[in-house]
Amino acid sequence: MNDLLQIRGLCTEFRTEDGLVRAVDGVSWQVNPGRTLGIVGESGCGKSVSALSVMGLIPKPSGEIVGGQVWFKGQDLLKLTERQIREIRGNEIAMIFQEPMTSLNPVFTVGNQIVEAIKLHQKLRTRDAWDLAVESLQRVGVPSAAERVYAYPHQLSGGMRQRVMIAMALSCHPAVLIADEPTTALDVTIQAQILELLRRLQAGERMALVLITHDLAVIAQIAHTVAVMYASRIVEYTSVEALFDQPLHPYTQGLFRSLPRLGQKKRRLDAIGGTVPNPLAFPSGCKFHPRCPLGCDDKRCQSVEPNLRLIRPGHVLACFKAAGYEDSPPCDIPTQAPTEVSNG
Amino acid sequence: MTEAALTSDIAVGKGRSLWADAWRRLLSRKLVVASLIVIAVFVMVALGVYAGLIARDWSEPVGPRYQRPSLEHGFGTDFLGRSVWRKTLYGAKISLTVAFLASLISICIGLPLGAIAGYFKGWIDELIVWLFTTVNSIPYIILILAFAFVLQGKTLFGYPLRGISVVYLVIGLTSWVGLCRLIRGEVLKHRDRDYVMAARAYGCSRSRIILGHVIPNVAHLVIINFSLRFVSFIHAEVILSFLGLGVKGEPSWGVMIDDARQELYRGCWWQLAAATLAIGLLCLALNIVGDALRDALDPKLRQGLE
Amino acid sequence: MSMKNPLILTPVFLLVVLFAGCGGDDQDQASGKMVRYLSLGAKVRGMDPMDIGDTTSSSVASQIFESLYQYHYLKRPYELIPCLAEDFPTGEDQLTYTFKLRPGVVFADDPCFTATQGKGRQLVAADFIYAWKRIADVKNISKNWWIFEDHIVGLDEFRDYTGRLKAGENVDYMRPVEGLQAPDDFTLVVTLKRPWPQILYLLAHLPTAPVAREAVQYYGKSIHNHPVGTGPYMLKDWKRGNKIVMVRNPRFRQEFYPVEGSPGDREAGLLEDAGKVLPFVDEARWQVVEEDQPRWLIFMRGQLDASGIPKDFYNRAIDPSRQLRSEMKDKGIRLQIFRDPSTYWYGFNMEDPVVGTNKPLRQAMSMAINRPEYVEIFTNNRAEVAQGVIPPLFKEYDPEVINPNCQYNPERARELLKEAVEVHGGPLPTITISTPGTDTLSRQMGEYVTLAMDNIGLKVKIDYMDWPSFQDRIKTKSSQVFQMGWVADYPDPENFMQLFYSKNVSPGPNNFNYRNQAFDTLYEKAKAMPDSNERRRIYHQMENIIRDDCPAIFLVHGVAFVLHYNWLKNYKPHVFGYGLIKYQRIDVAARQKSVGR
Amino acid sequence: MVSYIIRRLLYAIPTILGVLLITFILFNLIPGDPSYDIAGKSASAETIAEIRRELGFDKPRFLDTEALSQGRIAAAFDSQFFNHFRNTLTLNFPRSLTSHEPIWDEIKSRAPASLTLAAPMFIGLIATSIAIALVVAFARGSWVDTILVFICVVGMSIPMLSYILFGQHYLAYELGWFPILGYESGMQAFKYIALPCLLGIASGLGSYVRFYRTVMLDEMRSDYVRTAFAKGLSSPRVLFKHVLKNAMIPIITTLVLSIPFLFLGSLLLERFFSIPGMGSYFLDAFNSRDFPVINAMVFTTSLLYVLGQLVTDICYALVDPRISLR
Repeated sequence: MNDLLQIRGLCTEFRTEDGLVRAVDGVSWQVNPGRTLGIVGESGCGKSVSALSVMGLIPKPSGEIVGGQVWFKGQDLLKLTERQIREIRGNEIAMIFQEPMTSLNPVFTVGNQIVEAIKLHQKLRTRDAWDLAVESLQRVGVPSAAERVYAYPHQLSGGMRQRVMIAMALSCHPAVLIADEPTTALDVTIQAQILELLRRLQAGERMALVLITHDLAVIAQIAHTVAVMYASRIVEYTSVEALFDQPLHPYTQGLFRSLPRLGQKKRRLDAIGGTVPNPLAFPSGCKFHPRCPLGCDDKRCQSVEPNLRLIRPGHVLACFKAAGYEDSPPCDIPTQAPTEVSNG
Repeated sequence: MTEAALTSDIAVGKGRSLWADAWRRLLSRKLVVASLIVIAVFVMVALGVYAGLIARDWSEPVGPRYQRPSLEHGFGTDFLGRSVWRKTLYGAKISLTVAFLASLISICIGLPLGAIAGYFKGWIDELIVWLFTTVNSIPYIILILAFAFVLQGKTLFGYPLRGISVVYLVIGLTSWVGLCRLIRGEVLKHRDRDYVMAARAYGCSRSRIILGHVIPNVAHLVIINFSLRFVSFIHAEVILSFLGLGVKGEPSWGVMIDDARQELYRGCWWQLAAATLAIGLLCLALNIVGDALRDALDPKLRQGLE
Repeated sequence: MSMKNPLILTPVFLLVVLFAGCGGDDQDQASGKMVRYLSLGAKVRGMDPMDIGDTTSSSVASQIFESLYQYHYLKRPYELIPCLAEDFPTGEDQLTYTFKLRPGVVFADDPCFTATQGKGRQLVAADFIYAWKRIADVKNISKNWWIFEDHIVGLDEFRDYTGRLKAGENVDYMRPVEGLQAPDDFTLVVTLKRPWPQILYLLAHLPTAPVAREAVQYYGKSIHNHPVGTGPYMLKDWKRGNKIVMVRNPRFRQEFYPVEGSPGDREAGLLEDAGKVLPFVDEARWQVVEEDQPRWLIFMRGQLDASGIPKDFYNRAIDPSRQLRSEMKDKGIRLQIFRDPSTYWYGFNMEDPVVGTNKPLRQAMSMAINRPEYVEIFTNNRAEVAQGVIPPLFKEYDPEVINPNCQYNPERARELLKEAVEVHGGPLPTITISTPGTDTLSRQMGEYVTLAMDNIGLKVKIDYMDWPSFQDRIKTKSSQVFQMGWVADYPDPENFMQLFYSKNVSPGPNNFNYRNQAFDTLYEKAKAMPDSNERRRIYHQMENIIRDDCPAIFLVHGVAFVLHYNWLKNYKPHVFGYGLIKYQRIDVAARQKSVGR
Repeated sequence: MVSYIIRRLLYAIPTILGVLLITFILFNLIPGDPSYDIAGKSASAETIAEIRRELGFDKPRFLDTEALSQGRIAAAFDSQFFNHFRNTLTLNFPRSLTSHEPIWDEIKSRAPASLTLAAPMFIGLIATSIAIALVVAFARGSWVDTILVFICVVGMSIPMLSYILFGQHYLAYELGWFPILGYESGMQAFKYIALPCLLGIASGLGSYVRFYRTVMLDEMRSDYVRTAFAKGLSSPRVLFKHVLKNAMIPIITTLVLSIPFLFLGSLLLERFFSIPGMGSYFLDAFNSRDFPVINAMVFTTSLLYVLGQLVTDICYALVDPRISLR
């Protein structure tokens, strides 16, 4: 296990009033320094839960990780004690969230909140910690950071707040940053700025980045590899080029079709038919089959769930209909990435 | 992040209405169903008393005075040899009537005032806010006593006020403030939402917007408020009875506790136990249902994770 | 800014620490000081005799103020003896009374006596005249004008004069009143308009106590907080709603414990202190306790010397044979049972078109109530069934008489009810009974009466009212049936008979609005007569008229049970007198042994 | 800050005028003439008339139209309504009808006793319930939570009277841990208020814990809590620093709202433990229709309430940076 962060066969379940929900079902992915993994999928497909499972932030007692491993720097995070995992959380693996409006505590100054994170993981005097906080704010491009440290979250704009979140996450120079829909709640122009910022910081620090989004455009801008999730599982996992070049899974194809493209004259965009399945009653077989444009009448699709197979180098897929699927070996992580394009 | 958010996502995903969904979720919890059954039983008893089917003969002595609970006398007998069990059943009528009518009065005042204040803003709002701030600054108990004294022996539309009618009028007339404040705040939030804008844009009258659009959207707050306030109304009846301003001539739980206060030293505990048990059971059930309702209906808790 | 975990819990710990080690008694170990501990069940409104109309205030203020006469502490039937007067009055006819004052009586020291640097001056006859004029003064809104009304020559005119004064004008207390003269400092001559045999009883009444003009002028409107009297005690501390402390008046005149008493008093140890100088107790402390439970608990802990028995603690104290339970006896508690000069009834408003004209109805209602059961439920047998209005305590009470209307007889009542329907000329409407009080006991009594009337087939409705509303209802003659009681002010049945005299109808004390020519004639005749067998006969005639006419459902006469610890010596309950602490003595050693203080 | 306070004070003026209006209307509607009670059992008509004159009942209710038509403006306003306003606003309360004691003096002498009881009770109640609510919120969903919530609801269902009767009998009398009743001012007071205080806390705990638990749970669902955990903070730290400070905002707003509860609670406690406070004074006054006292009590408590609200607003602004003091 030489990878920085690798999760294998992760299963996370939630007990609800309506029954047991398996939010993450046998998900595996990995990410290495300087690399960006994009996880893409519709709402409720389990992409955030897989990230939260890594952080050990699944709400207890209703949520529980029932299987799998999370390997980080050679140790399984799931086997650590709460105290040990706190050492890693925020220090070596940091996370930022979707809602910059509410993710900061409204009653403390932003400086206070950054300093809290710094002092938690580094033995620093308060004064130095504050200096560091100002520095990290400067690093994420907050203008007049020396004054802004004393501001309360409500005094900042959305973009600024997300920058503060990023500064807070990066203040301890983590090895992995998990960004859960970091730009969804922002204006398009701000979105671009934030993505650019993330890319710059990642490249500068050789940090591993896990970016969770439902937006393929964001993926295109920043990710190296992409995992497509549907209904608690990964259905396709490959490099960004391969995916954009030739998406293989009908769901991924559907996602691309629903994307507006420049210069393309089309009367209307295609939406994927049907709705996201209810996790309490997933369809049998391939969970996508009721919405699949290729073959909802196929007996096998209806009864057997396809597992991930290495359909070609660096490209894993779970779909019976894909050419060559039958002959490919089972594989959950694309071991060999065919091309490495630098994100210069 | 939370289980509630998660499941609500799931449920909404199934495309049910808020109310149907809430109802279904209530029924899916055993404890809540048990509580609903308890409440239903209390309501049935109260209706039975009204219909003259249950505890009609509560005032007849059934045996010697101060009999301990036994197979023969159930919860024992009181100082006139009347059955404590029948009195307890009869008490359900008083307590539920008081709580229900008091809630109704407080909703009738609080909901329209709150909605109007929140929707119109301006001087109407100022006036209503002034009214409820003023009422609110007089300590509740003083207000309740003053109202009870004022109403005692008066007539309303030719109907003489005494006993139970005073109790629910007093509680209703003094407890609308909280609801009014809550509704006003919520309506203030709603009045600038898109759907109200839209209604305004295609020319709905203001009364139609308030009645047809805003109020249905805040109605769940009334239900939650009602279920949680019910308990305090029952308690208010107990306190009024202690202060001699409560129900007279009919047994209520407050009256029974008032009786028991003095009987305890005879070793006569069963009247207190019966009334406290009845209150406790109903309160517990209402609390559970109230909490569940809030979880199910309050959109504040339904903000999703993703 | 942030709250830390331990910080939140600090107040809780603080409370616990502060409370730890508390408990037990703080009462001073009383360096041999003899302290009498009493409780107050209601609020003491004030200690200005003129303004005192309630028993609670009387029981406290009577330790400070004295009147011309007082009741003999031990003798029964109750008997008057001189107090501030030297002897009984002299006078040739029944219209003029000459009182000689006891010499050497001084007011207690008080800063109001500015001329003598706070040293109390001698009591003179003019002080009585001044005090009584204060009662007459309309501006003072005295509750006690009924005592003197239409009795003393010239005093009613004085009252009219004060009523004519405009706001801001001062009442001239030097204005002479013909019937109140003080030929010298120690002689008081009172002239009456007509004979008034009860006068001496009323001159034993607290409101007629003399008041120092210096005090009234010095304290002005706060006089009710600063009682300056001639009695054995002085006010030391008074925290309203909390406690009252009185100490011995060092300048109290010489008074001695009675040397003779009623039969049995010597055996009861009540004459051990015969002839000794009064008072014994150095300090009297009243603790305000409004609820039954705490009062009972502090008595049981020995923090009160004596106590009544709250209704619901009765079974804990008294066994079924009306004896004190042995565990109570073991604690050194003793029981005294005595009769109250009280009668309780449901009165009919005789001006009401339904009940006023329907004697069978009134009789039926009277017979519907099972009085022995009523006595048992509501008083634990601490009352006697009434046959009429005069309580057994009075010598005018006739134990031979059995009033058929007061016997429980539901069959007869049902028959009478049929008659009543005929008299009424149709089915009877629901009868409304007004009850003064919204408390538990009133409600329970209401439930009982409803049940009893239901039993004979009569529908009644109880109208629970607070006391002011009830008064309003009664005084405006707008009630139908009302629940009431009367406690005599002095041992003369005239006090009860006036309640049925036609000239006293509401808003006077005749709340029945009862009018009977024969009764009135007898009343007027008896009113002017001194006590005699002849008068007693007339009273019997009057009572028979009332029994027959049934203007009220007579229920019960009170019987009081009082408990006291054996360290409280010379304790003999008295139903008319109030200033009794001076006779009582505490065996401090015995108390200390018993409760450790 | 100063201008903020002044502005808040100005807001209070219409409220106070409203209280005056409501009290006047209420007391003019209350049936039963106190004159009869004051006059005693054998009152004469002129005594009643004198009492009514002293109470000002003989004056016109709102406006002396006769005087107005004659052009005597000052006399025209000599009515029950305007006298009520003038006297109350200037705290120029008359004397009590029953005790003839100046009301203001009596309020001043009784307020310390009430405060001595209510203040520790209130602080203790708030502190204890916040502490328990934090524990419950921390253990949410576990059996500890379930049991504590159940106990809270049971505790809420038991009437206060039962707590008092039980506490006084067993803790004070049987076990002798506390004095049965009484009150002394000064440090001695602590000994006497201990038991009523504890009983007040015990009886109020259920509803408070339940409420605070809800507040805390609402807060724990917030995004910033997730952020705090993601930083690697421990649960207690998140609870005590982040959640608590945010929860203080709704808690502070309810503090003033619960003062009426305190008043009610003290009413019974003062009565049973013979504490000479405002509650027992008020109850006495109500039972004897002592209008001047009731009026003065309503007005002063409302005044205190308005002041309390002002303090709340300031605290609110101190805790929540989103509210500006300007």
